[in-house]
Amino acid sequence: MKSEHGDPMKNVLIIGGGLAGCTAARTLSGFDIPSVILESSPSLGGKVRQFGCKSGSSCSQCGVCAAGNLWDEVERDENITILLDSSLIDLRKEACGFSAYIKSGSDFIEKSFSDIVLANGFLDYASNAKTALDMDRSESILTGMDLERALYRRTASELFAEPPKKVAYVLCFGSRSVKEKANYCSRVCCGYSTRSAKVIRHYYPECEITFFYMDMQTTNALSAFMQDMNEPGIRFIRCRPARITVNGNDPEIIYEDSGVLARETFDKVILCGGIHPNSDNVTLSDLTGLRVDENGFLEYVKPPEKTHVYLAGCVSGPKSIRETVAEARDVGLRIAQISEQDGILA
Amino acid sequence: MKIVLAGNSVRTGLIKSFFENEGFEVLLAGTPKEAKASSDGYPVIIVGSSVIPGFLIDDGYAQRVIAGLEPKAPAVMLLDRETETPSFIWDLVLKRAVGIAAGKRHVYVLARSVRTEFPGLERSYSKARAHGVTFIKYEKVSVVQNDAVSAVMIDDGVMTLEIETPLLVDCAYTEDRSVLEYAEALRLHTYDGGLINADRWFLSPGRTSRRGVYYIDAGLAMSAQLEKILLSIADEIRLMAEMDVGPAAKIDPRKCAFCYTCFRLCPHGALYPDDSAVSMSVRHNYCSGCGICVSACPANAIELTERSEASGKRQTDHSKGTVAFCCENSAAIAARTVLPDNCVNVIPIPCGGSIRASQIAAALREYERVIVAVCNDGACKHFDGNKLASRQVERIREELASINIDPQRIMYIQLSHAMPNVMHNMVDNERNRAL
Amino acid sequence: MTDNMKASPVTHSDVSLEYTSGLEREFGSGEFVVTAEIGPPRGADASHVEKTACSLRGFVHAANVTDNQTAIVRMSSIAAAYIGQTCGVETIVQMTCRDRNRIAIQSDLLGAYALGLRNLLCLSGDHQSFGDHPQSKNVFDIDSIQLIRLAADMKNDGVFANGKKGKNMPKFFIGATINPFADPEELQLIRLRKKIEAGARFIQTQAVYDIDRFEKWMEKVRRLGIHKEAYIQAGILVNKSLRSIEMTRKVSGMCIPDSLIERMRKAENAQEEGVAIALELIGRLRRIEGLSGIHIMAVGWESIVPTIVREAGLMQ
Amino acid sequence: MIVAERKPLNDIIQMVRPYKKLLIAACGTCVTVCMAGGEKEALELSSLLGLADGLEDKEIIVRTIQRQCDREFILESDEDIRAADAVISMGCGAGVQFIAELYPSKRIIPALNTKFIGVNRDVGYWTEMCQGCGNCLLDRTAGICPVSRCSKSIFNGPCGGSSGGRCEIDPDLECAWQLIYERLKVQDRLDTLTETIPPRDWSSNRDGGPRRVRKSSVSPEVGK
Repeated sequence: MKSEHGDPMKNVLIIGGGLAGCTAARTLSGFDIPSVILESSPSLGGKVRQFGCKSGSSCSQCGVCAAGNLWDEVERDENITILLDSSLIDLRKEACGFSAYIKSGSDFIEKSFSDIVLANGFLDYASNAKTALDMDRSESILTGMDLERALYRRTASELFAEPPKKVAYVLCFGSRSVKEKANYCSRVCCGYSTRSAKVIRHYYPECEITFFYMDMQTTNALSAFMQDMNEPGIRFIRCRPARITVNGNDPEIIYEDSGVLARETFDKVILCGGIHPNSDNVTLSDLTGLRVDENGFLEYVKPPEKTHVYLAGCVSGPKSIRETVAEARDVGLRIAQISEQDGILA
Repeated sequence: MKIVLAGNSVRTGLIKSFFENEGFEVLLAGTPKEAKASSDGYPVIIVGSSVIPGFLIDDGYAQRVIAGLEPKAPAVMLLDRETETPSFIWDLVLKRAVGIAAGKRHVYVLARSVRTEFPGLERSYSKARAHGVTFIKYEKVSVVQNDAVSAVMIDDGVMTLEIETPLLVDCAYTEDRSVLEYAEALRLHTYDGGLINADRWFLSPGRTSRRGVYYIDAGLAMSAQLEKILLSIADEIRLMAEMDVGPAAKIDPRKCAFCYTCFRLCPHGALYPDDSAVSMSVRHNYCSGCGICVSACPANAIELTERSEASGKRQTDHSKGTVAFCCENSAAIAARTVLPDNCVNVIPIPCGGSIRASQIAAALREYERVIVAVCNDGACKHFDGNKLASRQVERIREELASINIDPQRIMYIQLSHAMPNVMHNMVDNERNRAL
Repeated sequence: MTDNMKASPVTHSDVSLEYTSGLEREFGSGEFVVTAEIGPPRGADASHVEKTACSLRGFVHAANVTDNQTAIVRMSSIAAAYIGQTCGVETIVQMTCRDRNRIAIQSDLLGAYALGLRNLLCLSGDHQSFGDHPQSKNVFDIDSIQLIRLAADMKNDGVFANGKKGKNMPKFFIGATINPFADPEELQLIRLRKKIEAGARFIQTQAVYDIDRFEKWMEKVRRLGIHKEAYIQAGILVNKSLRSIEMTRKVSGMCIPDSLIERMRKAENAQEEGVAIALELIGRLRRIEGLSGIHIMAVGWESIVPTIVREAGLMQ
Repeated sequence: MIVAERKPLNDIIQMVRPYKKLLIAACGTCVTVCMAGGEKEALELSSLLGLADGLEDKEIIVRTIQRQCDREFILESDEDIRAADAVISMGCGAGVQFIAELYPSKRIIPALNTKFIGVNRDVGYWTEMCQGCGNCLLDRTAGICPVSRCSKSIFNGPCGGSSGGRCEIDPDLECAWQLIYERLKVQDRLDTLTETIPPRDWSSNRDGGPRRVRKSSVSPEVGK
């Protein structure tokens, strides 16, 4: 999206090369506003680039396709400079804008920017918890991200190496619990668990699927989708599993079902949930003056137009792909629309 | 710049003044027919007016109702009665519950399941709990209404409870279904039985399946939110006006036989019979360059202005045994990620629907095998492009079979960029077949 | 059998122009008129017609001779009707509009009358796609109502279709068909009236299986006074097997109650059951006011007609 | 408009086999609208012919004649027609014959089967409405033509075979007389059905021999 009223003064630093950062960068580029993306990992795309397609017999509108071409567009866009393996060391407020000290690989760069967008995404609690429970060797315990990679690598005939007969989804794993310091709902797991369940049933129609859930967060659009869920072979048990253990290769879940303690083995257990704040949120808050809320996510103190520091994506709390893209595009629009004087919305 | 406000919601006036001081000239269209007529030239904003119980929205009214109750009587707020109460209504309920509880009154919130999907909903929960609001998840509920007091019987699957209350708030909201007439008049695509802006491609509030047509449910959005959505629509309209829209259809008037096929098949309603012209005309800000009209036009009178070089010209490269017409929204991206360059000549197309039988037939003269790779059902950005493609493939297969050429030389696959290996093993087993 | 039944064989030489239709006299005398059908052979063997005609003699007042029924090529209706007449059975020529334009139709009517044939049943004719030459071009220059009018104009005004006077013009006793069960009923009754206004004097209905519906229809006919302007015969189709009654049911516009299908399905001897059903129907039809007779259609089973007539106590 | 349908591919292939240089002449009006012989179908036919075995060496070019029923449009492609060994005309029957008439020594091959004068019911679907009988009676039948839409073209229908509003020969085919009856009923003109329509004057139809229309105000007697 090229338009001619680009503003030579504007130059934006974007922390995080995931869906939010790239969308913001592309929107800014539409207004000929250059941006620099700092990506801590060696490759662009963050988590969403690894997400798999959740289309069973037909598309379940999960939103992954919104980012289909984004990565190529960013890599080909000369308005966007991508610095991989790099992070922000220090940031100083200048008369107009900021000067940032960036560690990129082994060398250090000092650059000035007019605005900053924090888009460093989230921490996947389940992946860490899996290592904590030393289950990462086991093939049959999957985190949300493992499931997404399996969906991504699937072929026309095969989703898992061997067809599972019993799959369990453990929802709110690492959310809505004071113990894991996450007293909030991660909001996306009900969506991707039910959608991926339909894909599993598409590949393996006889596979039995059980959901351990607290409250299904299905938006109205999804509730039409939920009707497909009450077919034989799909079970919903409203409880949080007491313990998940791995004996031999089959994971076992101990749970309480209407007053009775039950133990059941499954071929695959998928731990869904746990969008936790990114570890560098605290440092970013110190550098930019934004506040860390009670759950560890960042939030505005003063309106971003004043401070020229914007938030996009899960840095400010769990968001779906759709909301992340909308917010990132909104941030890009607002940076571009601000007139030069002093940040009053044009 | 002119825009059109369609629909007659009580808040149309408020929205009209918002756009007026954003510098737009606002026309009003009270009926779907007027909206259709005016949609030729100007962006249209459909204003829906779903109805939320006044008790939840109007603070003044709520205060008056609460004041009228005798002090100690509990208040009951009932959700999920017929349909699932959406999360933004939960936000209103919780704020109102806190307001009532502050007046030292016991409040029950009854629901089938707790919704936590709205931004900041957890905060409202903890606040409500702090004020002593009781949440009960029920399986069955029945209400007996007798003049001032109503008795609510709740069964949560384990035990039953009866509450007498002078204030029973049914928090159901009625959706504005009249909007669907506008959707039909303006040829919008509706999703999941009636939602017209759950469009995942444009991913911003207010957009519909057609560029230049927006939708606001003024009944739902609270003032702060409403302004935010109106703002993003205003930006969008300004942006669209000055932005060049990328590839768009161009019609050669000499060839156009005015047969309306393109008008009927265009998923975005971008073609209209401009009476001054001799042929069908294209509304550039609505056309999204999908090419469905190019394939459908029996007079071969339509082309896309400039195919962005990213999609590449058609390089005929005989060394490769296979050519793959790939939808640029799915298969072309998948091909780039998984197919090494040497085995398939990938030709990106804007949408499966733009593939023409003559292209497939011509390709068969140069290649051993032709793949048509399009999006999954329901994922097509242009709604039925993938189905149009499958019909073209079917037809060509019949023609080939009649002159005893193996119809299986044409393959039709559906995938998305996020399942690229479907492309990979399609090519593999084709390659082993070639060995 | 009354003596006038033993009609002496009528050849063209022993017939004068003044000789009128015996069938019309029977109807006029208030007899409960019984007619049947002779299906001409799919070849040129006259004896086949003679055999069928002789077997019917004395059991029916007259016999229709079908005209390429279901658009399947058979001996011409006029030739077969003449052969039948020479065997002493009064015959009814059937004329459809499918195969001949108005010139051929008029010349055939002159020929038929000259041969002594006096009864004419005018039909539209089945579409050629049903028959054994679906590729053939159809004619339909005129339709059944226009054909009735054409024959009536010849009889009453002695004119050809072009309105010009002719000499010694035929005076046929003209008949037409109607399907009491076809919809829309209002339109079908309008057409029946048009047929009678065009000149039809006797009406043969589609096969009747659903007596209650037929009685309601006859009630409407009586209210319109049609039964006073033309003699109405109820059609009776005798089925000899379950397959035959199921095939009949598929004919467009046919209405057969399920109970009858079930009876044929359960019957050990389907032929006897078929005859029993026909006799029951005839029994109830005879009591309907305004009905002047029945027309027995024993398609491909002409030999059963005598038994049915005898058992039903007809032709006494 | 005139509605036509392309002949089966094999029939066309047998006809063009003996010729090397082929011109496919599309027609830009009626047969384009009914998706039978427009430029798109011509290009498609050209690439399909190229695939057929035994036709690889053909030189096929495609031209679109705006209207094959007007001499000037045909003559615009005069060189190409002369250069070709045979012309495959994708026009309706009139187009094929007019090119043949203008180039009597050239082999002109019809690619379409012309069907009827009809209307477009849906994208890609047309139905017969008129066969040009030359003596229109639509005022008497509420705008529904029994000549072209009744299988037996009868004028005092319906025949005994109509049931459930459908024609006996094809359950998908609506009985024209049922439609006439319903529409006249809506217009409260059922009485028109009581008058018997007399036998038709078919001389204005094809039966009267090939017909000509001359507008005397502009067309002098002389010349065809």
